[in-house]
Amino acid sequence: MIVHLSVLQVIIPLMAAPACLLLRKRELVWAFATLATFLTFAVSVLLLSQVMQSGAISYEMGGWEAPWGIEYRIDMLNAPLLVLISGISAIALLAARTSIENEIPENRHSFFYIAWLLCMAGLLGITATGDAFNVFVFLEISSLATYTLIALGKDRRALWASFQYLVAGTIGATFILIGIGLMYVMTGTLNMADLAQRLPEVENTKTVFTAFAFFIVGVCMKLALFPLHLWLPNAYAFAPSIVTTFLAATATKVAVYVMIRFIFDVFGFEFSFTHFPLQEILMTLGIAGIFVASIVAIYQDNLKRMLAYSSVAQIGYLILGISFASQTGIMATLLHMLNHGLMKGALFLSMAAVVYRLGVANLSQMHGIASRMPLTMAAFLIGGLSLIGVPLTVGFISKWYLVSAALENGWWPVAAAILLGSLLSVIYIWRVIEVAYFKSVTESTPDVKEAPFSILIPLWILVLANLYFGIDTSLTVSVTQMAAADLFGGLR
Amino acid sequence: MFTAAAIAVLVAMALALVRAYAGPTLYDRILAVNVFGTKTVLLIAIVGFLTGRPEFLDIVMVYALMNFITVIGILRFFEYSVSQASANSETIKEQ
Amino acid sequence: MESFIHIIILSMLVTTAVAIVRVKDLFAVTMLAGIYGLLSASFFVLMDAHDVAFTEAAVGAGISTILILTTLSMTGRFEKAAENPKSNYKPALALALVTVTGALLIYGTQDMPAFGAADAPVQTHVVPRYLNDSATEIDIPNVVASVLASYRGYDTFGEVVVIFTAGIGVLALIMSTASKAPVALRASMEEHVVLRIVSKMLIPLIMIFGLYVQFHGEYGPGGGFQAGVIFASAFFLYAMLFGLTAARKVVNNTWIQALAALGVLLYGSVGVLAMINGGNFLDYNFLAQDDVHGQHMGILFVELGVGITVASVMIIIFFTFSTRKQRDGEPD
Amino acid sequence: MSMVTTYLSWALLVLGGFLCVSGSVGLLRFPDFFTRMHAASVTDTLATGMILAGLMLQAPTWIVFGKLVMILVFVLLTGPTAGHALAKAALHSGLKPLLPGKSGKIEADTHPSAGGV
Amino acid sequence: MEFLGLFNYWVVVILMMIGFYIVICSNNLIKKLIGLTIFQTSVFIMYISMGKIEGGTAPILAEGVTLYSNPLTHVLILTAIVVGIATTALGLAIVVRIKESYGTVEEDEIHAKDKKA
Repeated sequence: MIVHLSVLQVIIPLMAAPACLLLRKRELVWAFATLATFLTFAVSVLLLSQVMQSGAISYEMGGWEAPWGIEYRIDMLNAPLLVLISGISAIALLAARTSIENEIPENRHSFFYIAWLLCMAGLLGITATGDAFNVFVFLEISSLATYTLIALGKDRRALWASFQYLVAGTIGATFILIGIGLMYVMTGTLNMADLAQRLPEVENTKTVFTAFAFFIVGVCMKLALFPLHLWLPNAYAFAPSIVTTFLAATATKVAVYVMIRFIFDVFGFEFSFTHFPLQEILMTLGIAGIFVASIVAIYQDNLKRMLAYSSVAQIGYLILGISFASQTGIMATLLHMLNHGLMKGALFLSMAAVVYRLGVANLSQMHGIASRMPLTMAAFLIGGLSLIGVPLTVGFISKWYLVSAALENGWWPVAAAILLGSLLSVIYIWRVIEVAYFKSVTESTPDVKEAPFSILIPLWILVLANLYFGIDTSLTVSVTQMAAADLFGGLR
Repeated sequence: MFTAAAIAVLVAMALALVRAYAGPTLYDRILAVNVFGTKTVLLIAIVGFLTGRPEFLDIVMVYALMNFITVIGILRFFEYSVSQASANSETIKEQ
Repeated sequence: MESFIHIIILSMLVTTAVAIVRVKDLFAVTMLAGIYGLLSASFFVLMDAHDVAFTEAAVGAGISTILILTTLSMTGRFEKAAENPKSNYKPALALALVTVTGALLIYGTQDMPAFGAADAPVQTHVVPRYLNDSATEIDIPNVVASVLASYRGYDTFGEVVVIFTAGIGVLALIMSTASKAPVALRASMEEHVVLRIVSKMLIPLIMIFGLYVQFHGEYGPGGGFQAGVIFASAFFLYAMLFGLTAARKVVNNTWIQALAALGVLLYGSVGVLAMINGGNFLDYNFLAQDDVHGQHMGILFVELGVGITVASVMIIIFFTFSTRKQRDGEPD
Repeated sequence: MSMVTTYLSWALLVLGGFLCVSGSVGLLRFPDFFTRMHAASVTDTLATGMILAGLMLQAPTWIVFGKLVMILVFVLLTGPTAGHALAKAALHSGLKPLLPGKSGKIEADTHPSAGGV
Repeated sequence: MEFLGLFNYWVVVILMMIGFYIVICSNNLIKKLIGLTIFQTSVFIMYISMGKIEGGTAPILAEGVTLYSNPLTHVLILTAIVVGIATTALGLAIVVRIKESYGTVEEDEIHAKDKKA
């Protein structure tokens, strides 16, 4: 079975989903889904260790060799992301059973878990595949499941947010489809490795230029790059909290991964950055995204919405890392992808705990909440510190590499901008800390207990991960370093 | 000779399209859609002969089937939405 | 001659699309969209894509029209003109955006190989293998079916999961709660006696046709997806003419959901079975003693899985929408 | 294939094509729904029958012939049925045919609800 | 078919953009979804045109035929059509829920109600 690991980690959740529909009883479904997710997690960890030992793995679906059949390709770039997706999903599912009690009607629970599994399988499939069209298919699996998950939110605005996301997402996916089609018409192939070989022959054509533009715009729609981010804040704010935890930690990262894969591997460094003004575009949008979204975040009362805007800002950092077009820059982006997954996971999960007790996550109702829910708010505090980039947390590590990548290019203003962005995040995190810790309990503060252990334990697992990977950086740094070296090793 | 028939069918399709756009009543549109569907059936059958591979006529069957179902669907749901008020009272009675 | 038909159909497509922009009556828009589907399906026939035409006719002109109509009967018939003066800038802005996007695409088409060129990369790379070797490797005449079910079988697995996901989504969002049991969809078509009698005759024929499409897909256009849609459409017809209560007696909620799941599982199990027999996922060569036989078996079961899932999900979606409509009709 | 069947097939195709066009002209030019319906459905059935029969005569194999027969049967069953249902629904909804009015001129016997349909 | 050249693609681009325009511009959610369908269908038309080969026939192997159109684009679009209908169905389900909880399916009215809340 060891040779099948790369496909197993996608088909376990894919097949578990219909099996869940047969089980029907929601407790059973939850147990089964969690089991399947943990199994997937184990598989992806094994896969990562295998890739670290013996290099990239290629798996031919149906036994048909690459350009004719569909190929799965696991290398240093996507293996850690697979671990992140399945890991966050497994941890979040542990908390899901409690968290959705108050947010989703009981008779929808089974469907919720099935959609969750499908969403995870879709994300894993996008990450693992080496075929351009297969990306589109799995993108749609995860998107459809995501629309469902968001629309299950309690507030009616969740429906509207989900619809907006559906329209934006479908336009994005169709743009990606156009991009793939134009690539296909010039090369005659859909396999990424084969595309990478055949695209240079035609890279001076207008068609490939257009293909690239459409593909990138489509992906940017999915990853909510400023100014295409308009769907994201509402979607994250009104989705069930546990769904936001999962999506914020994984979905946009997968889109960033697709972007990196196509910019560096498929189209190649030279095309992307010399034939196409990608560097300027990405840098401008990245920095604009960081500032605009951070400033908007400061004025939010709904904390889920605030964190959603913070996510848009963090996407700005990721894109900024890509725009450096250097090995360190990419490494910083990859590192920040993983780290941001961990910290946003922790932050949103603590919000899920707050929502579980309070029903909402509005700052105006959280005066002195830290005395009522000390463990939850402590977790939020650590997550927030990590978001700011305080030493000993994961946030510090990725910001550090980001700044040093900027300095490596000699871009002082950009480095300053990154630090200024962090300052803005200090402001919005501090607002919460101030209200939760330093304001005395008022009458408007609901009388609540600490969150139940079924949420606290997963939450603290994530918090500890934040601290652990902030102190012992050997694993994450070495993996991302190797991935970045791979990307630039294949430099043409 | 297939060509002549194909052109005739195409002209008929174009005219039906105009009627479907112009209306004025919904029933005119439904009628136009129905005519359009039947003409498409003919067109595809003729094209099969024109291109020299007439063995794939199964598609024509699907066109005819879907045409029928669509017309019924439109009638069904249009009648429903027109008489929704009375429908409401009836549903209550049935309960 | 073909190019003449080609141009006429393209211009009719444009006309229809423009008409859709201009018409405000949503019922009319839906019908025009149905015409658009039929036209594009005819276009696909001209482009030799019989399988695609089959699917587009069934989906674009059939299923999606019916679903939109069902929704329309709940949400109202006319599109309102925006009253808010603020949104008046919208058309201009949209037009600008669309023009830019379109201009970029037109710019991009300039270096594309000419339409129908035989030496285009699309025709010379990857595809020759399918056309030349599938006869020996898979041995079924319909190359589309062999690429769909075997060479790119994994994409098709994804496709089945997509449709399953849509079913789950619809169920999760608008499944009526058990306490509000479905009331009879007002059997408004009672007065259409002729219609009911003719349809009663047709329904079994449609089902047989569905089965034919399912199992003939390896030799001609057709296959699991198309068969599933046709099969489901027979149920649509029944439910529309004889009311939901009658149709519910035929289709049990639990069973139809189980079938939807089983179709996906069947597809997956074929892949897993190949894995157990020592091959890769979905490697049908490992299903039987000799390769070609294994491929035949694999494709048969895989297409069956597609057919079952598609038919049951379509039925689930339609029934869920219709049941919701009744609930919607109730004064809450 | 003998000359007779070929000529017959051509004749059928041309006649069918003519009926197609004339029916559609009627659909476009006639004054109200019911006359349009008359023009469309009558020629529809006949034209379809003729063109399909014309094709049948040229069918290369029996399978193609059989499929054409089945299509013809299907269209003959569904076409008039749909037309009948449509006319009935239109009449029920209050749409009234144009009839010679008292003044001797043809005028629409408008029903209050007909305008809104 | 020479003179068709790129003309075919230009028409397809126009179709796509009409669909795209409907999506962005219309206020009614159902019309938005119909626009999405048209947008997607036009992309399908683009794909299928790419696979067409001059003088070729359907990729269903038969004796005496040597030139077939590209089957791969057909396979891709089959999958994409399924994705399209899945999206439409889910979108409609959300629209139904929006109608139930907002009482409207017009974008500006929904915005207005959200602002009030």
